[in-house]
Amino acid sequence: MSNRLPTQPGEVIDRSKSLSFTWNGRAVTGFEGDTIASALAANGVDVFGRSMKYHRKRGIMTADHWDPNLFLQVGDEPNVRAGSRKLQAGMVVSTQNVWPSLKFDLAAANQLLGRFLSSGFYYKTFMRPRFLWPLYQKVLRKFAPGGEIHWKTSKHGAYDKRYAHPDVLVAGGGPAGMGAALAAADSGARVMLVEHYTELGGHLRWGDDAQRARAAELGSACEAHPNVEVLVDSTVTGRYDHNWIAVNQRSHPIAPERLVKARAGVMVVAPGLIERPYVFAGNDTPGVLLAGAARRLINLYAVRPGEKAVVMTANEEGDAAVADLDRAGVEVVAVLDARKGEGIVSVEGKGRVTKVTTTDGRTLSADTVVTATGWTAPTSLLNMAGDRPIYDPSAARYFSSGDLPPNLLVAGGVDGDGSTDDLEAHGRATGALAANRALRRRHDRVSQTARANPPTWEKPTEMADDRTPLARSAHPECYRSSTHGMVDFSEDVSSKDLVQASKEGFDSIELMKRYTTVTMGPAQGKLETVNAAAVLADANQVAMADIGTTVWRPPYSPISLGALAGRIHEPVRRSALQDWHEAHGASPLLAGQWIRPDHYGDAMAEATNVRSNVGLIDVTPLGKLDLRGPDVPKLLELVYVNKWQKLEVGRVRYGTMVAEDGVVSDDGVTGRLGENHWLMTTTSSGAGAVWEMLEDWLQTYKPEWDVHVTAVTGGLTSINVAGPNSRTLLDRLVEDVDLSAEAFPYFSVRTGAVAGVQNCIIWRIGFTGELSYEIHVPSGHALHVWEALLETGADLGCAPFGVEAQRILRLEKGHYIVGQDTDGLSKAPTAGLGGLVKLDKTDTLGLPELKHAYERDDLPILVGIQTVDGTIVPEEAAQIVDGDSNRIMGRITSSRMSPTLGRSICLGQVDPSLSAAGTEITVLMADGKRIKATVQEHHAHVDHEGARQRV
Amino acid sequence: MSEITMQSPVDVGSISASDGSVTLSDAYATTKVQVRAATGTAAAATLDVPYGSSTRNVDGDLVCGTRPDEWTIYGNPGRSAAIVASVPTEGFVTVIDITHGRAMLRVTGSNATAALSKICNLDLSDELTPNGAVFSGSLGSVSCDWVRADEGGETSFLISCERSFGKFLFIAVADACTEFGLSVPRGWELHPH
Amino acid sequence: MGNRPPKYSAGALIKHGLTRGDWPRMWRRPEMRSSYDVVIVGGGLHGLATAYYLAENHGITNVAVVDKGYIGGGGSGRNTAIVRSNYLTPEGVAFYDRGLDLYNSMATDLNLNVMFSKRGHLTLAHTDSALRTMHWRAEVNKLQGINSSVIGPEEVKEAAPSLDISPDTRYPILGALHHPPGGIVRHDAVVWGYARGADVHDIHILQETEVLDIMVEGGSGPGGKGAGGKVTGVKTSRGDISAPIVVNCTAGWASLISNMAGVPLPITTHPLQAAVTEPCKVFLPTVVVSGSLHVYVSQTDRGELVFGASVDPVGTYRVNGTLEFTEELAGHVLELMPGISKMRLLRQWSGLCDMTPDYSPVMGNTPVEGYLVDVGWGTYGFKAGPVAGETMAETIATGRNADLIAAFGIERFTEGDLVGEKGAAAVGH
Amino acid sequence: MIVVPCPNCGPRNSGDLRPAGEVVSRPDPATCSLSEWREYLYMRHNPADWVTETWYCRGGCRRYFTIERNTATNEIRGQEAS
Repeated sequence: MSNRLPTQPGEVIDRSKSLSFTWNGRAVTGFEGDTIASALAANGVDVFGRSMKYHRKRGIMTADHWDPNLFLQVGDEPNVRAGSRKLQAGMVVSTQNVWPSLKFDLAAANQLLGRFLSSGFYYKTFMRPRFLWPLYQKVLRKFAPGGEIHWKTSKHGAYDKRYAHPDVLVAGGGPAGMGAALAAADSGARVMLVEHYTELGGHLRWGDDAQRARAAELGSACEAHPNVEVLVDSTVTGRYDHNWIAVNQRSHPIAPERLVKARAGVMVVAPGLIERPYVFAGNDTPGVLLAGAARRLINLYAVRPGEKAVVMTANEEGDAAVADLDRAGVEVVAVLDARKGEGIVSVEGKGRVTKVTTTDGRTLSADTVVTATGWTAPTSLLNMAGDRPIYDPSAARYFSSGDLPPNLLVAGGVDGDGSTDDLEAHGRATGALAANRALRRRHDRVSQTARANPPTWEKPTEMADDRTPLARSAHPECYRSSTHGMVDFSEDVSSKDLVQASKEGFDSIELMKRYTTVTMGPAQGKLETVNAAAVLADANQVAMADIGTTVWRPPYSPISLGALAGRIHEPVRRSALQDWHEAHGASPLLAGQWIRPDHYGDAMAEATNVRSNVGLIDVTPLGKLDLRGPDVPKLLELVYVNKWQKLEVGRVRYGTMVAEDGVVSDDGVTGRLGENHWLMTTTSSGAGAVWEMLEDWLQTYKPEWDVHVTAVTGGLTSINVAGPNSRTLLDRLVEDVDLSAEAFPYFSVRTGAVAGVQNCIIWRIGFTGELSYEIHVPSGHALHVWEALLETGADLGCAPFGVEAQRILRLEKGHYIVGQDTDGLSKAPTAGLGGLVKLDKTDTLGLPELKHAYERDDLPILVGIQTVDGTIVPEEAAQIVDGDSNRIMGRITSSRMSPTLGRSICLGQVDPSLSAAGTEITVLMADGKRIKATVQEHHAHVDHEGARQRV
Repeated sequence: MSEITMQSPVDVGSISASDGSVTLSDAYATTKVQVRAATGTAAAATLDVPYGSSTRNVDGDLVCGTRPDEWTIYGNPGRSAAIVASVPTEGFVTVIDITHGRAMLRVTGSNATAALSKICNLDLSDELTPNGAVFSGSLGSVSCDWVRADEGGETSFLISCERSFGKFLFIAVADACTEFGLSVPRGWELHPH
Repeated sequence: MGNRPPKYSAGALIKHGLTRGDWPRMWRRPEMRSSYDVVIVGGGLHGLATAYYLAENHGITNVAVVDKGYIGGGGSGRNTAIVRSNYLTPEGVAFYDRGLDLYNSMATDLNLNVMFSKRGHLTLAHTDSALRTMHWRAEVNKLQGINSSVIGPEEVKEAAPSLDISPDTRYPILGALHHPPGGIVRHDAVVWGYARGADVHDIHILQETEVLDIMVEGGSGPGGKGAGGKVTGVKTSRGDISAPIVVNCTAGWASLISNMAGVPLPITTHPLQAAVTEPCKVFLPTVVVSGSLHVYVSQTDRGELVFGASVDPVGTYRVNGTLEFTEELAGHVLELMPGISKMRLLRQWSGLCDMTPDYSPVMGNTPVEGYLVDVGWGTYGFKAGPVAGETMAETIATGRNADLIAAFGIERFTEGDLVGEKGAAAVGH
Repeated sequence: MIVVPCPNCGPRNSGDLRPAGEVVSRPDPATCSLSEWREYLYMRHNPADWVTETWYCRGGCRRYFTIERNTATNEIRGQEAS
């Protein structure tokens, strides 16, 4: 049967556009402008779902965004608010939380058990036998409420974000909000007006002709104003410190949801009021709905909510509902005026209300019950700024304490009551004040911002807050009837549960919330908080004002993970040669932010080629810092453990850094290119931190030092040319630099042209343990040099090698890697830096810790390790233990099969008692086997005296 | 052996929205010279632009006050030597050609500000960021140096970042521009999967 | 003496259901005495557990637990309820493993179902260095008899099918440390269980009682406080209490309380944020943690996803949370599970963490006689609550730091060595 | 995302900067005792009140500077109330 009424004056549906969709598999139609719920109600649907715990049938209650009974699955989207989501053609809509079907739901059996399932019951049982608990739990998990998330097929999707910088952001597009927006905009402020629903107007939308007319006028004025940006179907989900404001913009053309991040000068909070349900036996029976719901259904969607209605009213909204019902042809069986102490005791009915019992003892037959018992002020955005609302018994609702930061102002219903004109006037006064504060702030901001020109306009003088507050109309305190009923509809928590919880000791609102889960459902207390507080006050025999409320946290209404993530920006850094690597079969390795070639097919072969011929590796990610100035040596002495004053021009030196706590933090080679010009290299991951650390010491500790630090990591593409043939190769391409061993010895640096590219920095070092040169090429020409090297070196066996081959080579050579062979607690002695560290300096980072460390004999020592059986490669992180015991004596930090030696090689940290060369140690393999290994004399497994690299 | 050319990290030239409301072009070849000089030095005196603003000098180069005691001079390709030579180096002054080290994009058009405001938290409105404004700020999670340098009366931003971030920066900016009708070249999508 | 409430059981439930009788209070609101043998500052999990074990294991019952608000209102009620014992250092492993034992038997010990869900704990590795750390932890764990091992992407997929294990993602899943005994617990219930257990022994739980000062005499610092001094009691918002022993169990507020005794701490207070989604039908069977993405996630029996991250970079006592937390969280969660972008964030909240330089607590006696600390719990205080209570009770009863907490003494920051948990830092949950 | 007033750039989102923590004075590493050093390394006042702290303007002018922030309210001295 159809509940669609003839055309209503304020209806928002377009009867010329009918939309077909499906409801639990059944084809149905609605009109454009319908919400999913109004379309279904028009089609005669009473029951939309089942409740969470007792699986009671549930129907329309508030017919708006907060309706706890209207959570539906739409396609692959769970928990869709059918009370506010606009209907679209082709929607596949279904009930949630029923099994096997809406009509026949097995779990409804829980209703019979109700009396045993009082809240918190699960804390009191299933303790033994212990082995059964996991089984109980499986069952519990089956009953989890909510819709289905289609994680197998859904994709992240085109969510989006943007920033905004409004002077005034108005939360709420009702009369007060629109008034505030217009007044602020007229004062010259840039305004963002955010309305939760799809049209401006607030409660005027379902009001009388005059109200709707005024809403339309104000609405078009806002749309037309050049200083106002209107966002409808959008919600201010959060207010964070310093007025950082989150707006969830739904149904944006390019995204299902878009997060707008606004730094607002002032926010005007004008959310209006949310109508509150009344607590009585059977108050969750389909057919029981709020006055606002009845009015919205009739006036906006032309849907008749029922046939015979009993109305309980304590305010104008209820009175207006009576008139609307009457006009819609609903028989109003009785009007119970709460202001005269009349009311509802209980309601009966299974799938729909059938009987109503009233306080004066009457039993009425009706299919619909409408209640208008008061309001909840959604003060969430104020709570987020630290405001704790205060209860006013005469008005029967909470109000702001007024303790708000100056960049937050309240307008409209949250502040008090009044006619449309009163609300608009209050909004306008608030908007003008907001604009004044915001423009003063903008003036400051412009004056303080380096990139901005000085403001060309006068800073407005501060305006006093002389707004006349809205009156607070008297309202009876109606929360609960003489019977017990539902308080939290989405959590299935009744007033009886709350009373019991209080008696059990959960007698503060926060404890009660945690124990009973009241207000923890999707409405987050918008409907339940005040009733819960009232029931608790009643149970504790205290005044409601002494109860307080739970703290409202963001978001104001739930926001999708997609919108919060938006477009995901996770930068990847690429060297100038990465395209070449990828074109030549490099397998990618993500190392920190960099993407690098791990190998080009066969790392072992690449390593062998370096030892026998010559190889090229792209080491651009090495941090590179250009240091200039007379005081660079002082800086280096401060941040490195070793000495630098005497390093000559043309020489390079290896250095290690420790932090102030003495822990090894970074290392690298630094060269002196000129009297006052140095190039420092750092680890790839440490580059940024080292740069900031140098700036810190220069700026805050030694501002008198003349040093300029410039990061040049990406500007210089670093190519390591390694292998016995490297000199021969470079001889063919390097101009005006004598590469002979005498002229260009180990640990030296020269500047010259390579393959015709000027200003290349070449230094001779040996991370791989081979004769090798590191060339730093201006990146725009890097590809040219790289290809030239390969071409020219073809006959010398020149081939690229990747990170893995380099790891093998450096391990053969015994070079440790900070962060792999050392860890978060490794002090200098552990790394075996004995010779390097100079303790006779007056100032170097971590000096007292360094001294302390070298006085000790109990620190672990990094040593070279070889297994007795060379075919076994211990896993990195394999533990070194004390014989057959489980006592940990150290661990393997690096291990590889060495192509050069044809056996496995390792570095490891061991207890000092095991650090002597030749000591036999026990390594516990991942498979549990214990194998023997021997501590080596040197870290280097190959050529420890460096003959190969010094040629 | 290949020619010695400037290889840009962003080799897609210039792309525009169908309605021309936003154009994104590679400006890597721009000469970029960084000067560090304490106040009181001759260099500081000649450059003479405060942090936050920029000016065209007689040679037509764009001189920017990039940071306190730090300037960046942008010139046409190949002007490096000339620009470096033009800076007096008495006192403690550092002059570095950072041309190779900085990827650079130009974003121009009536929707340039709106597009960039999707991925940059700074207020890019005319009042806070007037033509000539110089500043640093993150764009799509990449730290950038910016100049607002309008062209032919059209809003335009010159944006540079560390070279290795160049490709990602382009991808992020292009993605932000799609809302305004720019279509992203294949292989340059932000969310391929 | 003693308050003997009826035992909880299915039988009792049915009886109450039929008689519609009321359950008695789980804990009472006693009158404050003017002196106690022990005053525990902080009515959270650690404070209440300490009180419970003082009575249960050592017969010390003249004890007050004072809290400025309601019990469990701090970190105990704001954490993400994950328990595990797969730590990096031997001292860490031994300590947290005892903690896991206590959780295993807690429901029966406390006669309250804390809903321990032993669903396994995955710590994902996205880089080879992370994977190396996982191996390191696994090896140390094995030697300590902890069930923990490194598994590959395919096994990860089996354990949590909604994870994207394709290799071409920005943070590919190379493997994970799998810890089957790990899981989640109903955190509030643990607090209530210990409160009820302490109340049974007539221990006084004094809510809405704020400690304003700690009285110390003979100390070297100003006002006779500090090293060498001796505790005589506390001043509270409800009057003075004399007591020879005062224990600081105030987590994020630890510094403020400790300064009252003149004992500086190596602690900075940072918020740790968490968030929960609307419920959906259960699809995530295990706890998933990603260190490099600073995210951990599990799905409650009610179907909500519970998220956490690492602590905020900016130290503050504000607990109103930040937007960027939810943005980064969502971005990272969707990196791991691209299919759930349509789930909605329902609520975010924040708790205060007392961070130490070595990601390990500060426990036991201090330079002020009678003033003990159980602080520095950072982001792992929940899983440690029971064992911290047990060991602190032992320390109070015997006067010397319990063996299990020997490595966690405050003196390590002045002379000794820091604990090595930092090696496995990142997200410590 | 609070607003941090950079003396060079002007007001900026905290995310553009790096908080470097409470200001502590560094003892002379050549002469101080280990325990003095450890106090500098580890001990912090950590008040729920005004604290002088260092920030690094990473995304802007790359300068270190100090501000006074109230850790109980996140108010910053000299900046309009939050």
